[in-house]
This record gives sequence, C-alpha cells and structure tokens, in this order.
Amino acid sequence: MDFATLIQILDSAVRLMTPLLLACLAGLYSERAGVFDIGLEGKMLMAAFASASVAYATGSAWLGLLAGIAGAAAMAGLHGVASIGFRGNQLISGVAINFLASGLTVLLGQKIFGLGGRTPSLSGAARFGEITLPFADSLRPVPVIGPIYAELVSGHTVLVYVAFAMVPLTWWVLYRTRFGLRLRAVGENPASVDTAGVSVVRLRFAAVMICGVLCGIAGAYLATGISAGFVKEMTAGRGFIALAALIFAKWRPWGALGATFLFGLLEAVANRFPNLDLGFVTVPSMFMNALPYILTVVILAGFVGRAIPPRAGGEPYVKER
Amino acid sequence: MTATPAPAIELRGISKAFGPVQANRDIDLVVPRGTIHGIIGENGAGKSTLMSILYGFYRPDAGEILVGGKPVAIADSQAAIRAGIGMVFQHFKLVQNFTVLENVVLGAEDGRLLRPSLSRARGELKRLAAEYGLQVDPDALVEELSVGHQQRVEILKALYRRADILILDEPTGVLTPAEADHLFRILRGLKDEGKTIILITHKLREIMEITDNVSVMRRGEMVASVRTAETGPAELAELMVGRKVLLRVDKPPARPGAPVLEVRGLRMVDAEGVERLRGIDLEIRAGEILGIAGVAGNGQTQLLEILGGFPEAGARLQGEIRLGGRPLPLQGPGADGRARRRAGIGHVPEDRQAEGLIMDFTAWENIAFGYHHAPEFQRGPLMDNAAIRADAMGKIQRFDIRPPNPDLAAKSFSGGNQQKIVVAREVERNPELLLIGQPTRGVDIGAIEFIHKRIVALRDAGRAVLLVSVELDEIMALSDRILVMFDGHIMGERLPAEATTGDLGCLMAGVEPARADAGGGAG
Amino acid sequence: DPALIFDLGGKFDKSFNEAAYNGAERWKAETGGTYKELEMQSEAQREQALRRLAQSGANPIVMTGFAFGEVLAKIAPDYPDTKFVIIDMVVEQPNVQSVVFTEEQGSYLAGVAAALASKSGTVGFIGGMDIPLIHKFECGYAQGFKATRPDGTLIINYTGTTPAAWNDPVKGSELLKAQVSQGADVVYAAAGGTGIGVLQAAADAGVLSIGVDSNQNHLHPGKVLTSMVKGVDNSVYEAFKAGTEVEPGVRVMDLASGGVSLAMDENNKPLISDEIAGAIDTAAKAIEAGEITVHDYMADNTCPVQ
Amino acid sequence: MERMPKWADVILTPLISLVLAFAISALVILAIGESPAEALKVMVQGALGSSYGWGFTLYYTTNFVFTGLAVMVAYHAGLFNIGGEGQAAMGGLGVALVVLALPWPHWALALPAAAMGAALFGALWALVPAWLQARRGSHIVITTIMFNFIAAAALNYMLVNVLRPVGSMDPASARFPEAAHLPKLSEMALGLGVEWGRNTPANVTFFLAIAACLLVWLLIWRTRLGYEIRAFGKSEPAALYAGISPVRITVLAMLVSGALAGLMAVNNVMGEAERLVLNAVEGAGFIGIAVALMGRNHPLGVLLAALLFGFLYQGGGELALWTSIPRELIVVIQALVILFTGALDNMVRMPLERLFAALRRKGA
Ligand SMILES: Nc1ncnc2c1ncn2[C@@H]1O[C@H](COP(=O)(O)OP(=O)(O)OP(=O)(O)O)[C@@H](O)[C@H]1O
Ligand SMILES: Nc1ncnc2c1ncn2[C@@H]1O[C@H](COP(=O)(O)OP(=O)(O)OP(=O)(O)O)[C@@H](O)[C@H]1O
Ligand SMILES: [Mg+2]
Ligand SMILES: [Mg+2]
Repeated sequence: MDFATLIQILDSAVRLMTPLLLACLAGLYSERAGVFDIGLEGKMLMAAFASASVAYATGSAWLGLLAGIAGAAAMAGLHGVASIGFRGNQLISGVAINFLASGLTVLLGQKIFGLGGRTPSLSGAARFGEITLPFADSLRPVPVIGPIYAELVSGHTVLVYVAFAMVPLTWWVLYRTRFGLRLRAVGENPASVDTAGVSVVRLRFAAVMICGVLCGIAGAYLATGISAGFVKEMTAGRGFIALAALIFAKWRPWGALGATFLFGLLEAVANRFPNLDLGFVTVPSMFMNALPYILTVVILAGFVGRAIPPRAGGEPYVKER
Repeated sequence: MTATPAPAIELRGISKAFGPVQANRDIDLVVPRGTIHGIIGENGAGKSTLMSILYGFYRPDAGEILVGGKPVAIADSQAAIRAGIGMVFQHFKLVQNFTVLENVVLGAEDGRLLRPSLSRARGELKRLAAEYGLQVDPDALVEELSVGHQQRVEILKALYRRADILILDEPTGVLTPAEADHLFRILRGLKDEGKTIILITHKLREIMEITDNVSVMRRGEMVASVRTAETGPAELAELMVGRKVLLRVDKPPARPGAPVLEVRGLRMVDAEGVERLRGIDLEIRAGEILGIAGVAGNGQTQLLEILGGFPEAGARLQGEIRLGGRPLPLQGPGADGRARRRAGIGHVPEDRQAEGLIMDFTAWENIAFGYHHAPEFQRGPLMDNAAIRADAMGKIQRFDIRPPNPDLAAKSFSGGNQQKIVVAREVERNPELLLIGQPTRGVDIGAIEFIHKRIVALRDAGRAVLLVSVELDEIMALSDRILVMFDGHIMGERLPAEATTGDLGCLMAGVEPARADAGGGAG
Repeated sequence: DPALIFDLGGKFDKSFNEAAYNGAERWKAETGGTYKELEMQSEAQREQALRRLAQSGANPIVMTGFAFGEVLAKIAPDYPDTKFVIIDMVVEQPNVQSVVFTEEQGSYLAGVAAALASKSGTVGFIGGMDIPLIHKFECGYAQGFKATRPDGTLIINYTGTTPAAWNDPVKGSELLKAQVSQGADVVYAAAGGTGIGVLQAAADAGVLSIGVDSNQNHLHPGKVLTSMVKGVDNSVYEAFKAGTEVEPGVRVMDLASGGVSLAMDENNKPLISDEIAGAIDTAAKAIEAGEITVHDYMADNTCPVQ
Repeated sequence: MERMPKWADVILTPLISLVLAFAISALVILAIGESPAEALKVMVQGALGSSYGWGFTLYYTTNFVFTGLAVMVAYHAGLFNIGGEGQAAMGGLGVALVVLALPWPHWALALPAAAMGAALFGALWALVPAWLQARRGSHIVITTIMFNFIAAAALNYMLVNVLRPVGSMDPASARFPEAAHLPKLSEMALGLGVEWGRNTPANVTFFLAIAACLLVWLLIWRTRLGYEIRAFGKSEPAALYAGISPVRITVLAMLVSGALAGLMAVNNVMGEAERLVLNAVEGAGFIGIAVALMGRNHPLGVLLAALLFGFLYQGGGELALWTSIPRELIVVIQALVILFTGALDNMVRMPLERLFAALRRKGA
C-alpha cells in the first residue's frame, strides 16, 4: 500500500468517524452525568431530517444545522423529562426515542415533501461545502507533509473540524471547569452533589441537552455535510456504533477520538479492499463488510480491559424509596 | 430581649413519613450554641432522617426549623449550607474516584474554572489540617483512603464551607479507638471555637465522654432530652430501648476443645502486587472465640475473604488452611464460598450491604442466600420457597428482626436489622467455624447485646468463632484470645484478662509495647 | 380494478418500486381508472396481502420483487380466476405472468458506455445489499466494460449485508470517494437509496455516474452518464392495460423488447459522444441479434469476467 | 404496607399510560390529516376484531415473547443483551440446517429437532459475547451489537452461497419439505371443528412460547440457577461471597438468553416462511428489548407486552395496508406506547399514589 492510498484511507476514515465522534461525545456527556443513552441513533436521525428539511426550505446549511440541533435537543429533552424528571427507565426511554425518530421523520417527511420520507436533494448553500485550508494548494507538493496537510487535514466540511475541536473542548470542560467537576460527580455519586447543595436534576438535564446538541450536529453532518439530503433510516446504526465506541473509550474524550477513529478506519479499509485476495482464497465481500465488527470484538477482547461505567449510570436518582 | 443567646438550632414539630413509614413524628429539639449535643436511639428510630431534614436533604412533612433563633426555610442542602450547617453522613457522600481536593471543592467552587478553586482549597486544607489536626493528602483518590480518612474528608468539606453547626451521623462506627480519640479531640477543638456539634452515636461511652446534652429517640419520636452530666449509661440505654439492657457481655469461661481451624504460613499478594498477608499462623479451637484486633486495612479483610472462599480477583495465595484436620484448597473451583459453607464455615462478612445481602431481594430470599443449595430448601429440581419462607419466619422471630415482614426488601430494613438478617442466617446454621467481621458496626445497643449473646451461645455449643472487629471494646468483651494484626501479619497475642487498651493500641499501631515504653509512646 | 403491491423497500425507493408506481400512475392518468396499492410491512404479510386483494376482486394483481415468488406459487392456485403478475421472478402457474428483465444486457451496455466515457480506464460498481440479483447487474456491467476495454480496471463495492445497505447514502458517498481515489471516473450504482448518495458524491467529485432502474439522469444533469432503465413501469402499465386479459407465462423483457435500455435524454446529451452512442448501438444490435451473449450471473452463480 | 394497592400499580398505571399514549397518537394522526377514530377502528378490527386478525397478532406475539424473554433472562443477570436480533437470525440458520438436513417424516419429529437447532445456534451466538464478558471483561453491549452485524453477514453468506438453490433470484434457502410444515393454529382449530383464522401464520409455536414463559418463570424464580442469576445480577460482590461463579452465571444466563432468542426462528422460519429468508427477524430482536423492559422483566409481563406489540404490529400493518396512513405511523405509536408505559410510568404513578394516600386518609 503506497503513501497516497494510506492518505486516502485516512481521509475517508476522518469523514466516516465524524458522525461517530460527535455522537460518541454526546453520549459521553450524558453518561458521565449518569444518564444512559441508547437513543443516540434516534436523536441523530431526527437531527438529520430536521436539518435537511430546513436547509432545503431556506437554502442555508447553517439554518439547517440549527434546526438539526433543535430537533435532536427536543428528543433529548424528552429523554430528560422521562428519565430525570420522572425517574423513568433510561433504557426504555432511549429505545422509545429511537422508534419515535424512525417513525416521525418518515411521517413528517412524507407529509411535507411527499417523497416517501426523503427530502429533496440539497445543493449549493444548503449543504456544507468542503473547506480548503490556507496554503493547502501551495503546500501540496511538499513531500509527506504536503499531502497530509492538503488532503487529510484540509478539505473537509466545517462540521468535521467542529467535531475534532469538540474533543479537547470536552476534555477541558470535563476536567477544568466547575461544570465538568459536578457533571462527573453526578454520574458517580449524585448524593454527593445533592448534599453539596447542587441540583442533581438541573445538572443532569444540562448534560442531556448537551448530548442533544452534539447529536444534532452529528445528524446535520450526515444530511447536509457528507450527503445531500435526508433518506429514511440514514443513520444506519451509527448511533449504536457510537455507543460501542463510548464504552470502548471508557467514557473519556480522547478515548472517544481513538475509538471512533478506529471504527472509521476499519470501515474505510473495508471499503477500500472489498474483496481481499489472499492468493489462495478470495475473502468474500460479506466477510470484508463484517470485518470492522469482527475486529472490534477481537480488539476489545485482546487489548481493552474491563470498562467500568460511571457508577451511578442508569439509575434514576431517588432520595426516598 | 432575654439574656440567654438564642440556641444554635431549634426544631419544632418536625414530622416526616416515607410512604407508610413514619420516620419522624412531631419532633422538638433545642441545641444551645457552642455545645456538643448527642442523639441516641435504636436502629431505625429516625435519627438520620431528622438530621437529613435539618441539612435540607429531605423535606419535612410538617414542622419548623430555627437557626440562631430565626426561622429558616431549608429547602435544599444549599440553604442549609448557607445557614451554616454542615453534615457528615452515616454513609459518606463522597465521589470515590475523585481526589480529596475535588471532593472538598465540589459544590463550593469559587468560579466557573476549576484551577483557582482547587488551589485556594489546597491552601485552605493545609490551614485546616494544621488547625484541627485533620491531615489528609489532598491529591489522594478517595477510594484509596481508609474510612477514617474518608471521614476526615467529610469533616473538611463541612469546615471548608464554613459550617458553624456540624452534624456527625455515627462518625465512630468505622473508626479505631485511636481514630475516635483523635476525632473527639478535633470536635472539642471545634467546640472551643464556638461551633455547635450534633453527634449521633450508638456508643453510650462516647455520649458520656464528650457531649453536653443528649436526646433520645425511639420509634420516630423524641422521648427525652437531658443534660449528660445528670444521667448515666444505664438510664440512657433503658430510655432508648424501653427496657433494661445488659451493658456487659456475660460469658462463662471458655472450654476449648480440639483445633477446628489451623492456618499456616498464609500469604497473599493482590492483583496490584501488594503483599497483603505476610505469613499468618493461627489456630482456633472448638468452643473458643478468637478475636482479631487491628486498624482497618491491615489484612483482616483479606484473611476473612480467603477463609470464606472469595479472595479478590487476581490475588496470589500461598500457605495452608486446615479445617478439622482436613486441608482446604486455597483457590480454584473447590475453594469458593459454596464449598466453604459445605465444609462447615459460616461467614458474616464485614460489608453487609455489598456482600452479605442482596439489597433488592426480600428478607426471606436473603435468609437462604449462600445456602440455597441446602437440601432442606429443595423440592425436586426446584427450590422450596415455602420451606425457605418458613425458615425465614422462624429466624425473624428468634432474632426479633423488625419489621417482622419477610416480604420486605433487605434495603427497606434499617442497618441494624439488616445485620441481624445476616447474623441469623449464618449463626443458626450452627457452623463448625463462624467467621464474623464487624458484627455490630452501626448496630444499636439492644441489637448488639443480642448479637453478642448469640455469638457466645454458638461458642458454648462447641463451635469455633473467628471475630474480626475494629471495635476494641467488642474484641475485649467477646474474645477468649486476642490476636492483633498489623500490616499483614500477627503483631502479638494477648488474653483479654491481661490486655489493656493501651497495650493493644500499641500493637495495632505496629509497635511492640515494650519498645513503646522505652521509646516513650509512639502511636 | 387492478392492484399493485410494492415490496418492503416501499414505493418511493427512487428506483425499482417507484418505477412500478410510475407505470401505474401513467395508466391511471391515461385511462382515468383506479387501482389499489399496498406496501408490504413485513414478511408475514405477503400472503395476507395477496389473499385479501384476490378476495376483494382485484384483477390483475401486480407485485414487484422476487420475494413474492414463494408465496405466489402457493396461493395462485387458490384463486384461478385472478391473474397475477410478478416482476423479477418466475412463478409457473397457469394464472401468473412472470416478468423478468435481462438486467445483464442493460448493464452490459452501461459497461460499454462507462468504458468509453472513462478517461482513466478505471470504472466502478457500487451495489446495495450483497445479493445475487445485484451481482447480475455487476456481471453484465463487467462484461460490457471488459469487452470494450480489456485492459481496464473495474472496482466493485457492496454497501452491506443488512437491509440498511439500501438506505445508507453516507456509505454510498464514501464508497464512491474510495473508488475515485483509486482512479475510477465512471461509477455504476445499483443500490437503491444508497445510490442517491453515490450519484451525489460523484457529481460533487466531478466524475460520472450511472443510475439504475429508473431514469436518474435528471438528478444531476450533465453529471449522470446514463441510467440503466428497467422497464418496470411499462410492464405494470401493460399489465394494467391488459386487465384480466393478462397473458400468463414468462415474459422476458430484454433489450430487443425494450425491457431494458440506457436512458438518453437532454440531461446526458452532452456526455454521450457520437463514439459512445455508436458503440452502444452496435453492442445493442449485436446482443439483439444474438451475436453477443451476455452471461447471466443467475444461471450458474458465476461471472466469466472479474 | 405499600403506598398504593398492588393491583393499582400493576393494572391501573399501565392502563392509564396506554390511554395517554393512544391519546397522543390520536393527535399525531390528526396532525397528518387522518381520522384517529377511523384509524383505531381499522387497527382494532384488523388485529383483534376477527379470528383472522388474531391469527396474525398471535404470530407476531410469539416472535416478541421469545425475544422479550431472551432480553429478560440476561437482564436478570445484569447483562444487557442487545444481540437478540443476531441470535434469532442464527436460530433461523439452525432451523434451516436441521430441517433441510434430514427427510423428516413428520412435523412432530422435526419440531423438537428444529427447536434444538434454533436454540443451539442462538445460544452459540450468545456464547462468544458471554465468554468475552466473563473472561475478558469485554462489554457485552458492544459485543452483542457487533455480533448482530456479523450474524447478518454470516447469514447473507450462507444464504447466497450455500443454502440458495442454484438459479434462484431469492437469497433464501430451499423450501422446507411438506412433512416438516408446522400445523397452523387455524388447522388445529379446524381439527376441533372450528373455523378459525384461515390463512394466518400463527402456529403451534405459540404454545411453545407460552411454555417458554412458564419455564422461564420457573427458571428465574423457582430454581437455584435462577436464584443465582438474580443474585449475581443484583450484586456481584455478594454473589462471590455466596460462592456463585460470575463466569458460570454470565455464560449460562447468556446461553439461555441466546437460546430463547434463537427459538423465535421456529415461529417465523419454520412456522411461517417455511424456508429461511434474509432478514427474517425484521427487528423483533430490538422490539424484544422494549417488550422485556415494559413487561417489567417478568414472563407474564413479557407475554402481555408481546401481545400489545403484536397488536400494534398487526393493527398497524392493517392500517398501512388498507388506509392511506403511512406505515411509519405505527412506529410512532409503538414509540409512544413504549415511552408512556415504560419510561413515563411515574408520571402516572405519582398522582395515583397521592390519590390513594388521600383515599386512605379519608378511609382511616
Ligand atoms: N430514604 C428512605 N426512604 C424510605 N424509608 C426510609 C428512608 N430512610 C429511612 N427510612 C426509614 O425511616 C426509618 C428511620 O430511618 P433512619 O435512617 O432515620 O434511622 P436511624 O435512627 O438513623 O437508624 P440507624 O441507627 O440504623 O442509622 C426507618 O424505618 C427507615 O427504614
Ligand atoms: N449449604 C449447604 N449446607 C449444608 N449442606 C449442603 C449445603 N450445600 C450442599 N450441601 C450438601 O452437599 C451435597 C452436595 O452439594 P451440592 O451443592 O453439589 O448439591 P447438588 O444438589 O448437587 O446441587 P447442584 O445440582 O446445584 O450441583 C448436597 O446434596 C447437600 O447434602
Ligand atoms: Mg442512621
Ligand atoms: Mg452438584
């Protein structure tokens, strides 16, 4: 495999990991605050639909992004009301949100656009274009660094850079701010936060809403960044993969970067080598398609130890039995 | 205008119900400023609930709270903190994987950014440590601290928030005598500064030693408030349980028989590579209680766990254990808790909530826990739930477990009654050897008396008992022989008759008393 | 009234089912008649839907997709007076018309067009779910391509192994980019909703794409080389028009009968040079005349070229 | 004494929640310009209004009972098995291999063998995640998700390359031999002289599902293994104390769970399709999560929740088939039912508790 191929695969991995990374960080906020979230998929789907619809209607990808965030945040709010406000089962609420988004997007899409749940294709300013970073073209001829900068680093939509910037930002929020300290505490031992005079409900709600915002960006990226419009079920299980990545990352921001990169990379490799010819036998494409999943299991079993979730995760905070 | 200053705290007509349970009923309490006020009462009497209300953790159904003579609405803990109230809960409210500093700062940060808060807190902690002798490493993770140190963190949290009124809910339940003494010195220092302290404890000795006034609760009501100087332990005990209580264990001299348990050269290295046991040799005979004293964290837990068949994962073991002369495997399939029970070892674990009970199981299910393979509980391929329930009912009655409802979840019982469930289960099996760790931690004196009686009765029936407790009084009262553990090995052996608290205290601190005398009292 | 049953993909799948829908709508517009339509919700409903329609007197009943084959074979004898039309599958019953398309022939032409339109000599194929039907497209395409450009390179990708493979434009776009980075400059997408992502990404990347099933040239005018159109709409239209007179038996919709073709319209006119148009024509004639036999993957599950 | 009578919590709370869910659904239907009353009529009529509707409702119910029980058993061991989808798919493979391997003379012989095949394949598919969880600490949520994808790929491979008759378009196995066809409930009813549910897919497997509920109930609440599973699920340290091996329980619970999920294939593959098709599971594995959680992880609850989802599935199918309401509406209704009965139940319970407390006070 030559250098150019490597760059292309990495480039592809970056694009593929972006929605995973955003969703993974979204889940990180929520779960670090002690609210499990298997509804990442639904929130992303809702956001993808909302952003595509509004971007189509207004011709502005940015307004679409806002709408996507609003859509996912609405779902997150629902999750918050159910699992924090009413101390409902967080897993059930997440499942419900996945179903809700899956049905509602198509229902609304069909009602509005009559295309069987798709939105019309987006073009022009209704999509996020690829950004060429300064000097990308002039640096391109420089060996090694040139292609890395010009092709790998430059030339993504703004949301990709947002996603990557979220990693240090999340780290900083989590470990360097008051909010982060409280957030981590409420996921480990909500009683400690409560007795310290901080509202558990408000804190968890904030975390869940941040989760919604990030899922919103992820969804908008899917519909208006990497593709041009909404197609039903277009998240295609990425919310679940993000969840897997979150556990893989042991609920840490830099870990999330690594884990989602791994998933992106495995998929990019499988895309690039659909029928691996090993000389004596050709690996069938079904196997190559499943390879990222198989490798995930292997890596998990071989290299990543026990992942301990936030201790209060999944449990509603109840003072009185 | 009256001459006497307003009391620090005044509670009027506080009531609180948890569903059908009336935890507090129309409670009045006055705590004068600058005093140490004791609150005693049986398990489940409502002490913790009352204090949690004062701290804004629970909301009362009715009643009024006055702080410094002025009524205050304490809607949440933030309000309590603002009113100058700090509380150290019975079950600590610490974030286990945070550092001490982070725990102290949590909720009392200076601004949005953490750094400045943390560095200010670091300075403040240093000052508090110097002022009150509350030393803790600010950068240590809480989960790596001993309970005594964790408690210090809780106290530091309150002081850091400039608490004027400090509530401590059973603070000494988890402390060694030395640690308790240390705590009391701190409390006296705080009192001298004019702070007000409310102390909940089951230990009458402590009440007598440190409090100015004492209030007694029974079944959700405040039954008496008296000046400590004007009362005595016997009267308090009677007020508490509503009957006369034996404050000393009456036990006939031991008549030891054949050795039941022999441990030779037992070593253990845990998963992190730390050597926790460094060659333990001990022997327990039938009809004998062997007490192991020691500060928590010196290998007692590991010893009990190995004997009970569940050493922590990844541990490496060496040595020999014999029960009734037969060797027992140390590790592997034949060495689990079930095999140990079958061999005749009963075990009351130190941590009843995490290990001894399934908190979500009903009382009757818990009473079969660990013995669910026993033949009398089987009916064909199924478990005989009727038989288990019947068995449980008997134990609930004989051990006076309250409420006597076998269908209640274990978590719905008070700590003392939870402990009784475990003790009933293990003791009534009449095991060859009973391992029992911290049998009366957090248990009220009525229940302590009862549990002690049952342990002695088991001994008198010719069984061997290995007792581990950080409670020196308990060790001295119950044991026929005392071993002191320090840093994974046995520091020394004493007979209760000849042992003194000071002597044992030295051994517990890892110092030979002879040398301590010569050296002039390290420890 | 006639009736039309769509397969699980739903009638707005932008390709196969939608083509059937368009055929029915055309009939409706022309004749002013009405028809019943159903979308499948689950596997177990197929039989239910067929029986209920038959009982309600619908005739003929047209269904799209091979997945109806088994069920139809089972229930057709129960309703001898009803005519059934199944598309993409052969069911041998006296009251069933089976419409099958020679997708390999249309795809062959697509391969020819791709071979000539490609500057790099490398072209791509992106299939949806990895199932035999799509291999049929792939194999015809490969034959046409290799016949025209024996030294050319063909890159093949499938989106996945679950039904999600039909609805993943993100993956489609990524696969296209992967193929482009390997030099492909014409890519044929037979992947349902995923194909929309492929066509979009191709337009973005400035390479040519080839649509499938319906005429997709208009999606990105001037950027879709052509579309391999399956005359599903015509079949439905004709079946509806024939009404109860639908002729049972197998109808092979091949190149000669116009069942499969390459879409030529205003949108792709600038892309189709005379050379390409000529080559397509020649190949089509040769196939029709039997001079070229395009191998059908389904016949033996293998493809003579890779 | 409880805060409110048990019957109220068990019956009233879910009932009111359900009513709320349907009320919101009605608003959604109104919003898309259709008539809620009409929709409800079609759904009830189509799912429960005739033996024909019941024949479908019970068929779907059977699927959901198995996947619901599968999630439930694992849940009691503290394991979240999201892999029902893959396990059920592999169960289908097991059924197909067994049924096609031998010339079965009679369904009564084929059924137990196929059930064993289904259970075995499902269990094996759960074994790897279980073992990795127990031995290596690999999080079972990730591994079971991954195994769903891997199962899809494996099944695809098997169907396309191994089981598919040559020349068939359809990535599906050959048809099962006539003798191995399971009797439909309608045929059994006919045997009793009753005309019931003609041409519906509900089949004997329904009784297998009922039996599975009973057996699972016995397993979880009446056997030592069940006791140990529950104990382990509630507290791992306590389980260790009692000599319950985490590895053994994790593996056994997941084997049972996988076997139950696999058994679903007897219903849909052997009982209905009578051949193995791609994507035969159709999301039932995921619905099993909702069914188990809504059924409060109790077999009776699972049965009722499965029935509810069976009703929604069939009623919704009818709705989409015979009205212009898109089928996605059903997904929305399902979501609302899950949300209200499963996650927002306290919204109903809290006021009810207050109501009962007030009543009690008045009564006292
Ligand atoms: N959060 C709660 N929810 C429901 N009931 C509770 C709760 N906390 C306490 N109770 C019940 O209220 C009663 C009083 O409990 P409390 O904890 O105040 O007793 P206590 O006097 O502190 O006992 P102990 O000495 O064992 O700590 C008990 O019956 C207990 O079961
Ligand atoms: N906790 C116990 N207390 C007393 N006797 C026990 C206990 N556990 C087991 N035994 C005795 O040891 C014998 C063998 O124990 P074991 O637990 O293997 O029984 P089992 O019926 O084979 O259980 P399983 O089928 O779960 O292996 C039992 O028949 C019983 O007589
Ligand atoms: Mg208490
Ligand atoms: Mg045995």
